[in-house]
Amino acid sequence: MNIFIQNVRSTTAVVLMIFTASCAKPVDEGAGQTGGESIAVFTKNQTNPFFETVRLGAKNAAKQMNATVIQYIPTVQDSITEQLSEIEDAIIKRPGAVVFIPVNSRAMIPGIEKLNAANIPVVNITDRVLGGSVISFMGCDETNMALNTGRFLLQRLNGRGNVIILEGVGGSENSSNRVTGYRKALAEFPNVKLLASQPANFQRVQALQVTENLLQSYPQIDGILAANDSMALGAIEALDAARRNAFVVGLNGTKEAIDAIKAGKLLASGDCDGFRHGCLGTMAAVRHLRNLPVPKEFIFSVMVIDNTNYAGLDVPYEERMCPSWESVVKDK
Amino acid sequence: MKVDLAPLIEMRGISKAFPGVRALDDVSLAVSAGEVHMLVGQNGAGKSTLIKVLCGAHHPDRGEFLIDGKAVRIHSVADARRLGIAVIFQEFSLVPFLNVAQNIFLGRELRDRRQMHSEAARLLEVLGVQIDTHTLANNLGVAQQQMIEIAKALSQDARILVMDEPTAALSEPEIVRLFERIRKLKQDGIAIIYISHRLREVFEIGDRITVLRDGRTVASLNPAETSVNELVHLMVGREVDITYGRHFCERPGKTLLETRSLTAANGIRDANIQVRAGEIVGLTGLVGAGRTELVRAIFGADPTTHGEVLIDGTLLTGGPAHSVASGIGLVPENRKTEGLAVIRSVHDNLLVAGLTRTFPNHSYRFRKAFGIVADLIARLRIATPSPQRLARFLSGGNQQKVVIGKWMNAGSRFFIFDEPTRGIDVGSKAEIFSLLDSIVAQGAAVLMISSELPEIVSVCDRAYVMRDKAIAGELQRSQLTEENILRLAMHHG
Amino acid sequence: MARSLRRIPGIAWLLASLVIFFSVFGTRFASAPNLINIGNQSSILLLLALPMTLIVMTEGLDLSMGAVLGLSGVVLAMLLVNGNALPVAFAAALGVGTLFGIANGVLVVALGMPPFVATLGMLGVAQGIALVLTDGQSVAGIGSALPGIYASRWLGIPFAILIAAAAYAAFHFLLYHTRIGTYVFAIGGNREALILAGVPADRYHVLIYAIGGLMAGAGAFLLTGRMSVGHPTAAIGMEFDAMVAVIVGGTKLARGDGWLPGSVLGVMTVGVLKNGLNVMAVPSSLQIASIGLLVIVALLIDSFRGKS
Amino acid sequence: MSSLTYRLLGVLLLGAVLALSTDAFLTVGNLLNVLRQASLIFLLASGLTLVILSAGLDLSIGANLGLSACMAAAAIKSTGSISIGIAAGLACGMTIGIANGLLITTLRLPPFIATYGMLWMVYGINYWAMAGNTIYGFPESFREIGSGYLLGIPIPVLLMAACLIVGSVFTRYTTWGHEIYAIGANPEVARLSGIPVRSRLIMVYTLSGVMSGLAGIVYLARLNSAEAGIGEPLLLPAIAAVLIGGTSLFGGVGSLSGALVGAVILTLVLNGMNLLTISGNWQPLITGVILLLAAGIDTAARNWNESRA
Repeated sequence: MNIFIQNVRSTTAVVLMIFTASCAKPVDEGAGQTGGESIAVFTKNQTNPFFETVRLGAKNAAKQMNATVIQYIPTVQDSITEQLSEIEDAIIKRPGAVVFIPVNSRAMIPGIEKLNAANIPVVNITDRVLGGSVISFMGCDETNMALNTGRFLLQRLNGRGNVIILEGVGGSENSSNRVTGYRKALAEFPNVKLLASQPANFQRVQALQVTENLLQSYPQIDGILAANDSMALGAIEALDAARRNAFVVGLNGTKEAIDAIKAGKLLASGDCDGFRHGCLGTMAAVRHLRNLPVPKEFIFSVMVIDNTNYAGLDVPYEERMCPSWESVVKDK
Repeated sequence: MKVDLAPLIEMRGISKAFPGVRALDDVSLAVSAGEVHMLVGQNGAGKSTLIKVLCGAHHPDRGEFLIDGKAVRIHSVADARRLGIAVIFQEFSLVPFLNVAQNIFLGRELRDRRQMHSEAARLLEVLGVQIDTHTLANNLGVAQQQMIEIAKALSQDARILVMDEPTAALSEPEIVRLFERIRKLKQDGIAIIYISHRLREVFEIGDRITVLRDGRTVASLNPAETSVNELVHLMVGREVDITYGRHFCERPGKTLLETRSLTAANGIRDANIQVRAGEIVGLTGLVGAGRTELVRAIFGADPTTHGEVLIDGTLLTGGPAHSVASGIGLVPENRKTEGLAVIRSVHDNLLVAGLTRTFPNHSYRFRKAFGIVADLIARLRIATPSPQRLARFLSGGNQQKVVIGKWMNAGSRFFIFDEPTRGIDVGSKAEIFSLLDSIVAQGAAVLMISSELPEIVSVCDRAYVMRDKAIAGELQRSQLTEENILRLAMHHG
Repeated sequence: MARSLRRIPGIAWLLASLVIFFSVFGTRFASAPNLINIGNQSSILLLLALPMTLIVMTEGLDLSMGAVLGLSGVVLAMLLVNGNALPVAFAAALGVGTLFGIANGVLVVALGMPPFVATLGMLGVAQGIALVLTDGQSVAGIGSALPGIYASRWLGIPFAILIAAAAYAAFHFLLYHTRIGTYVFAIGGNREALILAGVPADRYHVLIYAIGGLMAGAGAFLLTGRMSVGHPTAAIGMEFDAMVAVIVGGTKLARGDGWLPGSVLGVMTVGVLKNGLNVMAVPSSLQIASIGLLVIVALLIDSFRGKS
Repeated sequence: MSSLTYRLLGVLLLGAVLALSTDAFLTVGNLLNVLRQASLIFLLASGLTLVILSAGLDLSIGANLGLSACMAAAAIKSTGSISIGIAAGLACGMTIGIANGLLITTLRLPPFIATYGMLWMVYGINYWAMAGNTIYGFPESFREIGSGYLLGIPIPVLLMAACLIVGSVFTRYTTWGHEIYAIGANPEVARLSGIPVRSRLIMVYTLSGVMSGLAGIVYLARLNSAEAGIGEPLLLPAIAAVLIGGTSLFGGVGSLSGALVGAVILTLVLNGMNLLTISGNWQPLITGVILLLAAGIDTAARNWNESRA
């Protein structure tokens, strides 16, 4: 995978794009007409691979339905102020519709309201915005995702042993939902002891260090429940270095996680598939513009990826294709 | 006219101690209206402290102030001002990015700006300087800044005016004008306390002289009844020969420095000078004539646009690094900002210029370093408790010696001294000059800038006089008199 | 001021050429609503950049502004949630900000700590308190009063822009028409002189940092209104943007050599760049790179002008 | 009492508190663990120390670490050769360092701005190059650099020790080191004393870049993966480590051992908070207070010396 070369090309393309932007693309007012709709896709950052899969899904869906996507990503990751500004800037460009992942489910309400005021339809995916009006929310129940994944690990422990939880950024909705899910799972297994629940901010290096430290204070750790895959993989590095063993689970089902599962290092990763979020979200947006029905709310099925079922997902995202709308949306 | 009323201001039994030092010990001073009272003494004698106490910047431990015979309390600069005490400080107290008017009225801003500017303009008029009051202090020359300082003090309509080395940065004509102004102030009944290292001035405008030594008043004399030698004796506490008599260099050696029509970005035009081994060559002229600029160009500190500098026959290129490597040493005027790093130790400062020469293979060997430093401290008689002492705690004279030592260690053969005795007391001056003497005696050469013509005349073998950033002329030993220098330095017609 | 004329170009040319470039190549960049966007988005940064200019002029800097803004915002929101009146909550926010400003000032002026260290430490303190108070959660339910005010307009001009304009006017007057301003130049340019002029320089020096904190509190008012929640880390990093705006604006870190209008240009340039690149839908990664480029180019222009 | 002694006392104090509050702390395993965690920060901080000694600043070290790690990763992946990967990482760090040096000396930009601009540019490049991807999975022999042991001591710790020794020798026992101190204390004096200031500054920023590159490689080896954003969280800790270590931002005063002490203190805080399971929300507060204490002690000590002089 020689990313560098490949991107030199893609970027020269982008640069050219900037300078040819002068011949401004036809202003696409969206609704009614079929084809050429422009969809603005908002994601949280460019560091977390999950959002890259969302963006790829969106691109893929748009290609299928011959619409165009414009990606909006804060330059400072998860920056509230920047995402607000980007909404304002997007409104100027008047995209046909917006596919939106909020960096913060409350602070982004004014943003959604701005979009409403500008009559730009919004499909809210992945994390729910707790206000404003959207044509559809398509995400997954993160608590549920964590619950199932946690359950899976605890069953492997035969309901007994010591575990630790690696939390994400203190107070972020994702983190708290996922941790809640894990704790629910633990509640079902009274004989499993929760030794510690420490934040590692969704970051690999911090997960590594936190795990190293906890390994020092607890001679026996049987399971590690990480609130995302990066942290899970960090924890695994710590275990390897300390020559210790424990079951580790993460969340998001990233490519790297799947490889780790294949290699037998990671026990499982709970997933509701960012790629599908991107696909379906974009499809919903386009369908809405084409006056096709769109569910007010759609919750993706959660899948716990382990060494028995990763096969289907083990393809590079570049090669994956969006599932057809019907194939997914019917089974709800 | 001599005035003999009750003193306008009187300081009685002032004592001030800083941790470790007794700066002032029972000092008394009385100045009557219309009197110019000269305050002399070596650096560290307590002059500046006395001033700081008088203007309220320091609080005395003991002692009292009387004005018009009435006891007054001076607890803050504001108090002093209210009592009509104004000070012209030695180190400039101008703010670079405020304009002339704002600087003159700093701390006493007037409501109406226009009035502030017209006031300022009037004050400058009186001093006979034409400066637009809207110019930023940043764009003023040293002499102009000094004039602003004076205007600042006068603007306070003070009854007591303190001048700390007011002429340090001025050239002859400006000094003349300042003295006229001072005589005028005397007639207005202002009491003036005047600090100076220039004994000539002491006798020229002094009505009374008080000598401080080690924080004590050692004498208060009438100029008519004393002599330069007596004064110096009182100041130093030992006999010092202030004519710096040196056996001048009969037959100089080969040419060490030569500039060929040197022209530089800093304004120097077509300068040709030569300095030969064994010579002390003076470089003088009015302030702003371009003396410092010339030596900076020679040293490569400022880029040259045309012409060349040869040291010992080899062409200089590549800035200070190359100059130092080929044996030039620059002892700059601004010791504390260009001469030595005040936050570093004497040890480090002495070695900094000679590092690569002392340790050719780049490995710093402490034993060798200690040896060299100890030797330099001894040879130069640098007064410091330890080589590790930070340079900023040394007296001006000793700091100057450190700078000189730095170049000795760097193996310099051609020394440039820019105002080597600026702000240095008489005792140390003599020492500095004997150092110069021993330097040239060992076959090196010296180019010395000085505004104090007596120094040039009594120390130098030859002298170049500058005017308008160019060499105005050269004076041989035989022609070297203050009159000749001034004739070349001044504008004709 | 003759010198401001000399100074204008560097950043102004850059701003002008960016505006021209985007107007030509970016669809609807030059539209009124978009220009209003830029104003809106720049207003909070300007509130920080103005006091930062004064602080930089005194050869200091304040790295804690962003964190303090965050903390003030959290306090503001919490008080509103607990049903306090807006004026009360706002006063408290200003109070918190000013308190930290004074703390910075005391550390720097009285204890003589390097500003970078002192304010970096205070950054940690402010951010820490904000996180502990909120457990990192955003503080919601502040009611509609504050967001309402933020959304309000006067003669079609949004509240934030009006505040920013008022703030600039106030600072311009403060710096160029009052003693305090004169003393700001003096503290950076020649502290000794100021003291010998009988002015309590330390008090004014602390005051300058206090003003910095105060403005962080004011910024919290706008930011909270904009987000309609308080958030502990929402403003982290803003202090760096403010520093950059000030320095590319032509204020030097030495000798009290400052120029207030330059800071406005600096803020606007950053705003125009980010907005324009968004309007042109330039990928985020290239936006990041171009911000870096902007900073360096802006200073290069000046340094070349300086040489000539 | 030198400023370093205060800090060592601080470390002991912190250690004592932790040792009393949890018996998990005072174990060889944990102490080595603390050192290994400190190593990453120290590698960054050591280069930065040189820069700050010369009265400069390098805000690009974090971004530099990120790009260098990704470069090394990409190189290893595409060539399969570890040595090429390491070379690529170091070269990348070095290039960025040189670029900083040139911006600051030749173009005379203030270090704060030049390196801040560089920070953004490096991030930008890294983000489009990585396009949200992660490069992971490296040969065991490479990962040894991060997670391996030699004579029972973690290899990163050995690396740290090596850098400390080499660096201290460089700063104390070579003329270059003394020249850097001289430049930091007063650049004009240094220039007028014939020190080639420009080339020394370029050297300093280059070294800082190389150290960031090295840190990037160690990071890569430890985490067995590289993403674009990894350097971001490391900048402020590195700066804090240098400052807590007593190196003065005004230049000319400080030492590498100080940076080590600083890094260890920061790591101890994190370690202790995990051992005592204190919420991570307290971390910035604690770090900030420690920084202020360290600086406070120095200024207090300095003022005291002044008054005695």
